[in-house]
Amino acid sequence: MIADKLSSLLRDTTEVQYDARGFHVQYTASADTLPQIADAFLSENFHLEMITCQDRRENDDAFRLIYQFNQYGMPQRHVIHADIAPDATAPSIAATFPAADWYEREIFDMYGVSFDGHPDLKRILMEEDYFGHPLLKDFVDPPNPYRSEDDAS
Amino acid sequence: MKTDIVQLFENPYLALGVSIAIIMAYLSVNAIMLIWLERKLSARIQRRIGPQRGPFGLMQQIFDMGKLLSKELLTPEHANKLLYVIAPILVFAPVVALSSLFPITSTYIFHDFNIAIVLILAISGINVIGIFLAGWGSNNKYALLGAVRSVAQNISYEIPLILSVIPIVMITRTMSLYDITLAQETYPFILVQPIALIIFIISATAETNRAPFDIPEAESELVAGFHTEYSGMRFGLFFFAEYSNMIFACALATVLFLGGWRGPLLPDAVWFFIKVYALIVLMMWFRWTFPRLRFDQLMKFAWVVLVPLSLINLLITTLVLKIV
Amino acid sequence: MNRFEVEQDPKSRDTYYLNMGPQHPSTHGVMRIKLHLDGERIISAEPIIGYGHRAHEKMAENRDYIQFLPNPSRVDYLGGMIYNVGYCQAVERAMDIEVPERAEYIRIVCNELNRISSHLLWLGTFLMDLGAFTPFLYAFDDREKILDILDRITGSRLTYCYARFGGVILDIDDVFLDNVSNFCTYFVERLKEYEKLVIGNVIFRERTIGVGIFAPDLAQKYAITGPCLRAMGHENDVRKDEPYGIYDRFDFDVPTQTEGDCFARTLVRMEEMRQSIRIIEQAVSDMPNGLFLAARVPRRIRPPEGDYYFCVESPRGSFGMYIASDGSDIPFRLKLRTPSFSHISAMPAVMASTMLADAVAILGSIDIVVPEIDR
Amino acid sequence: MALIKEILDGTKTLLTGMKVTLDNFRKPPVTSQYPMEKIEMSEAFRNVIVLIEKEDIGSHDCIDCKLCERVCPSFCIYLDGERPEGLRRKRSTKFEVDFALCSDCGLCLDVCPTDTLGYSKVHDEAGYNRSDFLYDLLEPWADKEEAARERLKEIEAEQAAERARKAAARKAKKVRREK
Repeated sequence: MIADKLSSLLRDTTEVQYDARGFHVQYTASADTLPQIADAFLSENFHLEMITCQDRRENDDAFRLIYQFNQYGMPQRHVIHADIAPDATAPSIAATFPAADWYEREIFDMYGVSFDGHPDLKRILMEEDYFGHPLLKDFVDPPNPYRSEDDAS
Repeated sequence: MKTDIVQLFENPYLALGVSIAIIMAYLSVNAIMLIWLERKLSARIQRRIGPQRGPFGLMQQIFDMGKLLSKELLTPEHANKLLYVIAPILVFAPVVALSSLFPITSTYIFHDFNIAIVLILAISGINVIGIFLAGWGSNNKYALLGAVRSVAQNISYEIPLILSVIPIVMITRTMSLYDITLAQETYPFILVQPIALIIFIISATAETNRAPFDIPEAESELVAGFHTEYSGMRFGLFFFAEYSNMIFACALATVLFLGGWRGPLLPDAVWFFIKVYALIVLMMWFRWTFPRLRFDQLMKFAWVVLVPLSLINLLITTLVLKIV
Repeated sequence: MNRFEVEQDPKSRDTYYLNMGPQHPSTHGVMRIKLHLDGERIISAEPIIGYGHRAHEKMAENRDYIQFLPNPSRVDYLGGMIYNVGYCQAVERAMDIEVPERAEYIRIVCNELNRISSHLLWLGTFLMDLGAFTPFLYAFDDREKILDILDRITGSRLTYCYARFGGVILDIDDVFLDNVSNFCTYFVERLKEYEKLVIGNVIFRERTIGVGIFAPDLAQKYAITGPCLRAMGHENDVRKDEPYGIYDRFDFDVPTQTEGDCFARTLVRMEEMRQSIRIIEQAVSDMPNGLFLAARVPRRIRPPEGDYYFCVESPRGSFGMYIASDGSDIPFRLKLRTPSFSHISAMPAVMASTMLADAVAILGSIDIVVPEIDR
Repeated sequence: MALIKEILDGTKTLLTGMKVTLDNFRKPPVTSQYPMEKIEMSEAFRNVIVLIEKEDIGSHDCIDCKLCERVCPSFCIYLDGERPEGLRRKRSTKFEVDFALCSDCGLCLDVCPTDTLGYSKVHDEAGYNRSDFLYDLLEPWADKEEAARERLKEIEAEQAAERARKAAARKAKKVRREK
């Protein structure tokens, strides 16, 4: 069972109401145990549905990484929250789940969170010489250099 | 009784000039009309209306020609200028050169040549060089890929094409197109050589780079293949060459298998062109029905299916001729 | 060096890179694939995305839940209705808004019509990638019929903004129902024609059978969903597994194939269109009377604090919306989990050691929509 | 032998395909000749929003509540208004829509309290500049504004009278109950 394997790695296990929330269990984990967690999910035939991130620097002074695992057939969504300090790096799980490769690149692109051990960490959606991280809460949209004054409406 | 048009003139250069003028004029008009036909036909197959400018949309082609002629001739910066410029001409020239050999009527022909078939098969191979030069000279990876594909394809399909012509030569014991037509007095050779005709049509479709064998210019893979970088009238020449090649291949099939000008009631030339254009419509019909083959499947088809099949056909023909 | 690179003789220098895209006829939009080629054979492929990034997720953080309504259908312009309805359903579940029966049925009909139209466009463009131009126009002709039907009630033809929290914006009438039933009868016949023209065709089979096989372990590694997954033998459909809306009331099958190649994906999608017709027919015959928009919808949409995840079966796979609410009008974080993103991230593993022409066929068969990848 | 069978089967499928295209060849075209023949837009067709005439007023009934301006996801509605002399309600003096930004979502129609917003049925707009799509929705109503305001005064007077009568009735009722 997945719960047994994870019990040593996770804290704050919360069974959530699936009908209202759309996922089944929510955990909090520390970021450095993520590779072990990923291994545990891989061995139980789960797939990585998505990784995303929240900019919680204002409230908790941390970025919250959100990993969501699911399995085919009988849906069983496990959501793992891992907070990391704004200047820290998280371990990459791309070796276990290749799907994480692009999600981690996207988080790097959008939030500036770096992942240790990622095979090729570079921007994915923004161009490579872009300067900011657009999904940060304090991101300011720069003026578009390609749009002239009289064109703007 | 036949009369060579060439012999009507005393001066051979004048004869040459007049012949080329007539052929060029015909091929240009023909290409325009075939483009119109193809567009109208595809439109009807796809339940569209197609070109509509002028009566039956005929003016559309004239305007398109005007557009092509008025466009700037661009040459890519790092292209090999010489090859880039002569390539379209090399593709178009063989067709013009060879069109004079076809006996369109029983009375007047341009010139009856006693080894016409050898000449045709030899010279029509030149346009491969033109296509390759186009791909190589334009210094573009897509164009180069198209050129490479084209060379491999054209050389492969030349073999079944030739092998399907040989049985006719064996039966008639002549290489003159006029004499081959004469030999089909009682019945056209489609009745004795149906497999050869099918092989010929398939190979000819491949030789003219038309769908489903249009991999050298496969637009979903190679953008436009070997003529990606061409613009204006240079592109127009490739376009002309495609349709001229089509009519050339279909005319050859008509002479070899369908009895050339022979037919009841109507004049000779009319029968000849009816047969030619019927074959062309068939080729267009192929194009607007089938997906494209992959490059390796195309080669496999030539070497595994067509070549053995045409060899078997040749063998059977030989045996039958020996016994009879 | 890419991880999926095929072993290559180090002495051989006869390889080259080819940029497929950003403007290429068969990348279906502005997407670029960097192909490392050895002649015609692909040594490695690296998709480069982001040319169509429109920052939908950032937009969501800058406007309230209602104002985000027009966005989901722009994320995937082919399945606009499904995304639009899906977003509404996600918020409705978070807010616990009751949706009237009639609205639910209307949504099902529109969803499935939209699914068919998306699959038709896929069929057309896929065949055009393979070099057949005529089926493309046939498919567009049929798609046009669906768009006309939907246009009558939604007022748009592509990027619908028809669903609202608690129902839909406009009621349907008998003419609409008649149109839908007529289309169903017509389309079942038409599908047979497609099968004769396309599925049976020997050239099509040659081009697709055994091409672009998704290896069995690929599903778990890359979270493949939708028709691509079903073509690999998993009987997995969000509409069956976690029936959202009222999908559990309808009787339909989940088509599966086992090979996982382009041909299997084609068969799965063709059968899916047939199943959609089945759902539509049931929904039309059971269409109840009543309200099309809930009478009481909260004026302020403020989901209780917490995370929400809602996924719908889009024509391409499982489309998930992750909403993190902090109890205010504006989502704290709205992540769109799009199926094409997962599928295209698996391309390096699928495309390695295929031919150039196969790359085009694979891209066509997985039915990518580039704005959906870039969001 | 297997090869020959394969070839024959393949040929058969090709011929079936050709028959399908031939069948379609015989059917009439399905395209419509767009610029030559106008296409009827559906009832629900959405284009730029317009102000709808209210019959009792003889003009639009925009009261400058700014709800549409606030709900617009594209922020493309610009409103301004004034309270005319002797009127309870406000009247808009500026109603501009930048159609270049509009996404036709219809949220403004949902929120409009007086239901005075509708869609234009014109479908073939074109322009050379972005500014060509900055529509002034009040322009068609400019000459009717005076009359509408007069009319509104009458309506509001009627309404006020109604309200007063009702209030009097309520009061009378209350007085009666108290008795």
